[in-house]
Amino acid sequence: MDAIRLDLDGLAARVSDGAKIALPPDYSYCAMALVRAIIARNVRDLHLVGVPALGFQADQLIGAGCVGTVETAAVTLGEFGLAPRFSASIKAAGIRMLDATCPAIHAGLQASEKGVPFMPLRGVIGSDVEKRRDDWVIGQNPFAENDPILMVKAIQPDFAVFHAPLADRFGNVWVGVRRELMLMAHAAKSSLVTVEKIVDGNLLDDPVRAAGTIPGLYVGAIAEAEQGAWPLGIPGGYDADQDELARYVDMARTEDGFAAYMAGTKAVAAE
Amino acid sequence: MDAIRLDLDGLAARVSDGAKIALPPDYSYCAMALVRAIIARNVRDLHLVGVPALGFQADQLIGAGCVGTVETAAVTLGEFGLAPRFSASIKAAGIRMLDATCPAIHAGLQASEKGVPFMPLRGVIGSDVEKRRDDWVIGQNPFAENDPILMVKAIQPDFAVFHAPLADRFGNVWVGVRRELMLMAHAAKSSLVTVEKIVDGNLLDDPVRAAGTIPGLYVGAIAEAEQGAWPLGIPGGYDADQDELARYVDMARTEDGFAAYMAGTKAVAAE
Amino acid sequence: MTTVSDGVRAEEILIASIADMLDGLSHIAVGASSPVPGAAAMLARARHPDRTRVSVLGSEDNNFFTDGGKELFDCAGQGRIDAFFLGGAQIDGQANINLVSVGDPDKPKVRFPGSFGSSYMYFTVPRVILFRLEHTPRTLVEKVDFISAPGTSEPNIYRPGGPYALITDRCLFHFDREKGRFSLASVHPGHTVEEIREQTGFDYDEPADVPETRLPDTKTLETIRGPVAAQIAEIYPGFAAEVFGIEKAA
Amino acid sequence: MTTVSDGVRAEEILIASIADMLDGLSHIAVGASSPVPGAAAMLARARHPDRTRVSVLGSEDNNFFTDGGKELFDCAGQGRIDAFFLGGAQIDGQANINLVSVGDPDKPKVRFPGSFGSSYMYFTVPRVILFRLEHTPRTLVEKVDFISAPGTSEPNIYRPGGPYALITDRCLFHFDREKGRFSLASVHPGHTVEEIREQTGFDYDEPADVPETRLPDTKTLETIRGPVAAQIAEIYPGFAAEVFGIEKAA
Repeated sequence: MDAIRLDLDGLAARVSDGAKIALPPDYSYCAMALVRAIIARNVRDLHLVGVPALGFQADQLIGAGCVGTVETAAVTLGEFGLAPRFSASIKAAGIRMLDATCPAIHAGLQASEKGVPFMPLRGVIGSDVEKRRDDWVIGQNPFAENDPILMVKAIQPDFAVFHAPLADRFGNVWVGVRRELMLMAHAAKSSLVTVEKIVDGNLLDDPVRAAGTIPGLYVGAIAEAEQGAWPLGIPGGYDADQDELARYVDMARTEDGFAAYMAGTKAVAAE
Repeated sequence: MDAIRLDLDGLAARVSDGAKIALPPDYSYCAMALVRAIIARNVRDLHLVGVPALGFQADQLIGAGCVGTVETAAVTLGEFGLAPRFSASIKAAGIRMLDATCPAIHAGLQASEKGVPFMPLRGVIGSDVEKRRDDWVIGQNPFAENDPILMVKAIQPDFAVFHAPLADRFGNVWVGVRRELMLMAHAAKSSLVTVEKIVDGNLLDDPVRAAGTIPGLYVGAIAEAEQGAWPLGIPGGYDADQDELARYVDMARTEDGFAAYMAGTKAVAAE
Repeated sequence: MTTVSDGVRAEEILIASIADMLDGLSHIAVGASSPVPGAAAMLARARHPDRTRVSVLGSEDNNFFTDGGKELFDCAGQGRIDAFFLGGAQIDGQANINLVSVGDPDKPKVRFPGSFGSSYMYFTVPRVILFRLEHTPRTLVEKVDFISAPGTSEPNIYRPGGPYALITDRCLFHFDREKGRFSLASVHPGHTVEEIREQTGFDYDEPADVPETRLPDTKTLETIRGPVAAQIAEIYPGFAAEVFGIEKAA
Repeated sequence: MTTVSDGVRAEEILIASIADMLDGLSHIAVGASSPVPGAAAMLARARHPDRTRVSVLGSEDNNFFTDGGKELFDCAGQGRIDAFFLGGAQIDGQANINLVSVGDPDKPKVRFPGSFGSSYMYFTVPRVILFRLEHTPRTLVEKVDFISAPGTSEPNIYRPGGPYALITDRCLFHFDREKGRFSLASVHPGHTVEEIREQTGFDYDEPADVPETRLPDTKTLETIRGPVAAQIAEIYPGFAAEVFGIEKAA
């Protein structure tokens, strides 16, 4: 079955107000171009799920006022330090923050992947991360006496939103060892994916390539977006644009600077 | 770190009486040559875990008297029909049978993979499969009222035992889309793996190859065994030897015939 | 099975009848050793190539899973599989199925391979079609000796899936989940309502008028004998050779 | 940090001290942005190349995971990771760590990135070494404002892992899990016991004689400056350039 192929705006149009979207961390495959298209549509009240951490994508979505809730193990710009629009928004209590820990995010997605309402997870008990989550429960290991264990509620995103190096016309998407993207795709109701290149053959026909490929079954729509992760890089592809990222971090220190940056990037993208 | 490289007998020597070993189904990558080496050592009281079903490997191990317990969703020789030594043994109540269902086996292994004592699973409730398993519990979904759900106890094999097309000298093993082998390797305390060929480079250096590769961390020891799945085949490699499989099924109808078959195969292997 | 009427084979009637029950679904999964359901799924796909996916376990051309043995079951748990097929050494009037053993399970008279994924798929896949080519009182029993998967569950049990129909070499039953009973829906050409009653070990509902199972129309027959036969030959070469007289392509 | 004595840099003392705590372990995992612990892990591996594995998140040469972001945590849950490193914007005397915020978490004065995997790794990895280069009463506090991961747990809580030591730019503390307290183990060259007491916001045990942290021996220094520096340059080029004056290979 052929995939639904759209352009960036077409993909972005699928994300309605209030949608829960899962995003990968900066060192994975981030659909930055799609994030800019979502911002351009003035979407509101998104629930971001960091798998397991968030970076530039989240900072820009938050700065643009698109976000209502952030559920993640961390928001960081890595060597560029704290995420400025996230930090400002938290201090102003402008977003609802659901602090998590990496394996709890993975566990919540695995629960949805398996079609079960929760997933047990060791650790976490007694932390403020656990105490402040109304949607987690401390249960009992039924196979032992007096052995409390965390039950993480299933996380089912409306959309997994990510970038990848390669897709084929059937919507099969190659992600290689970045299997968190496959977990996101399995767990989400649907996936919106940008790729560097859409090829004509079937990626699943090559048994070596197939092992790192998400079947089109899970993919709602794809768009070709060359350099779609820019200014981030993609592992095994191009490097991050350090100057551009530094320029963002510098300008995003203020709300006005952030707006100017985004307007400029929009202008560049429209050229 | 270099892998521990042994010959078939060396690998087989690691499997001691009473060990719990996970085995893949016939259509995956089965270490038939290693199974023959285990049989030759007269190992006793093995606990076989079919991931999720068993075939020729189990029938031969059972016929040779190596098996105490069989935990699996099925034992079948596919188009060759019922497994003769398994059937005979069951009728004689010669083995302890733990009937399961495919996703419960996967769930039990996933629990060990995650280091949690159990995994929830939908379905199964009300079946005799569930009623006859003392090691499963029906619990409650903590996020709903009156929503019973099966809790499958973690399955931690002592060894995952399987074959694969390729390993490197670091013990990284390529299994492609046969990810149940990776799940087995993650869940087991250690993996004993035979491969068609051990190459010198590092399989993880190729990002396409890496996506289907089990890291050496999980692999206790490897042995090169060309045609190591024979008389079964390996997907993408050689086909099953239909004549040999038919010969087995025919001879294994009786205990004497089975013994004669195994003695002959041993003689062939020793040549 | 052989030609039953107008040059139509019994298998072709079954394939067409099953395909009608799969019409327009998004994703149909087929287990191992199921050539007739497999062909029916392919016929359904041929009718809606832009809407219907088929995955066949054990097929190279029709299996797109890349996350190991668990993916089929995860996929069902996610609600991404609309139809699946199950058989049974025994099937009873409450649609309980037995894939394990006859007699005391601890010392059975006959032991079958085992329950496979039935105990789970029967709960999670909305449209499970039971398929059994031996329709006798020995296979369609009043009460199965071992419940691999129950036909119905208490109302508090999470169960988006369950039995939808039972098709045999003699007839088609529908299953009413509310009543927990089969009802005779149609009798295949060459068989009779009386024969069905005699050859069925369980009680079932029977309307005053039971239609004959429809013969496939010309277009359907062309599709079955053309693209479907070619596709099925990849997975079940023996079946394709016997029924359609074609060989698997090299 | 600069040269402290005999041409040995402070970082080298830290690397050697940490490596001593990792000696002979099977698998040491290092999180992102941890050049000193990363180098220490590589030194430990250089000493036992046939026994010690190192995985460094974000490294291409030292990361063998192939099951996505969850594998590190699954691996820890399986008991396959022996040592890990955690930091903290705040660390308190019970070894609670705070990676989230200062002040009321709902309206914090300062917000940090978040807890990452700490809430889990602290429970599952037997030897967690806390690493904090700013040793002041602002960072080593009596009570953290937010517990990302608690230093100790009730006896009924499953916890094979936990804090083992805390190393700072001034000293090394050991952690006693029974008592739930740190004790001063050694003071780095150029620092004093009195200074430590003054700069530490929490109470801790202090033996009558506190030794000076040992300088790395010649062989250790050679290993650090040779193979370890070259390996660390792949992951932390800035650090390698600054401390060892070497550039990442192209």
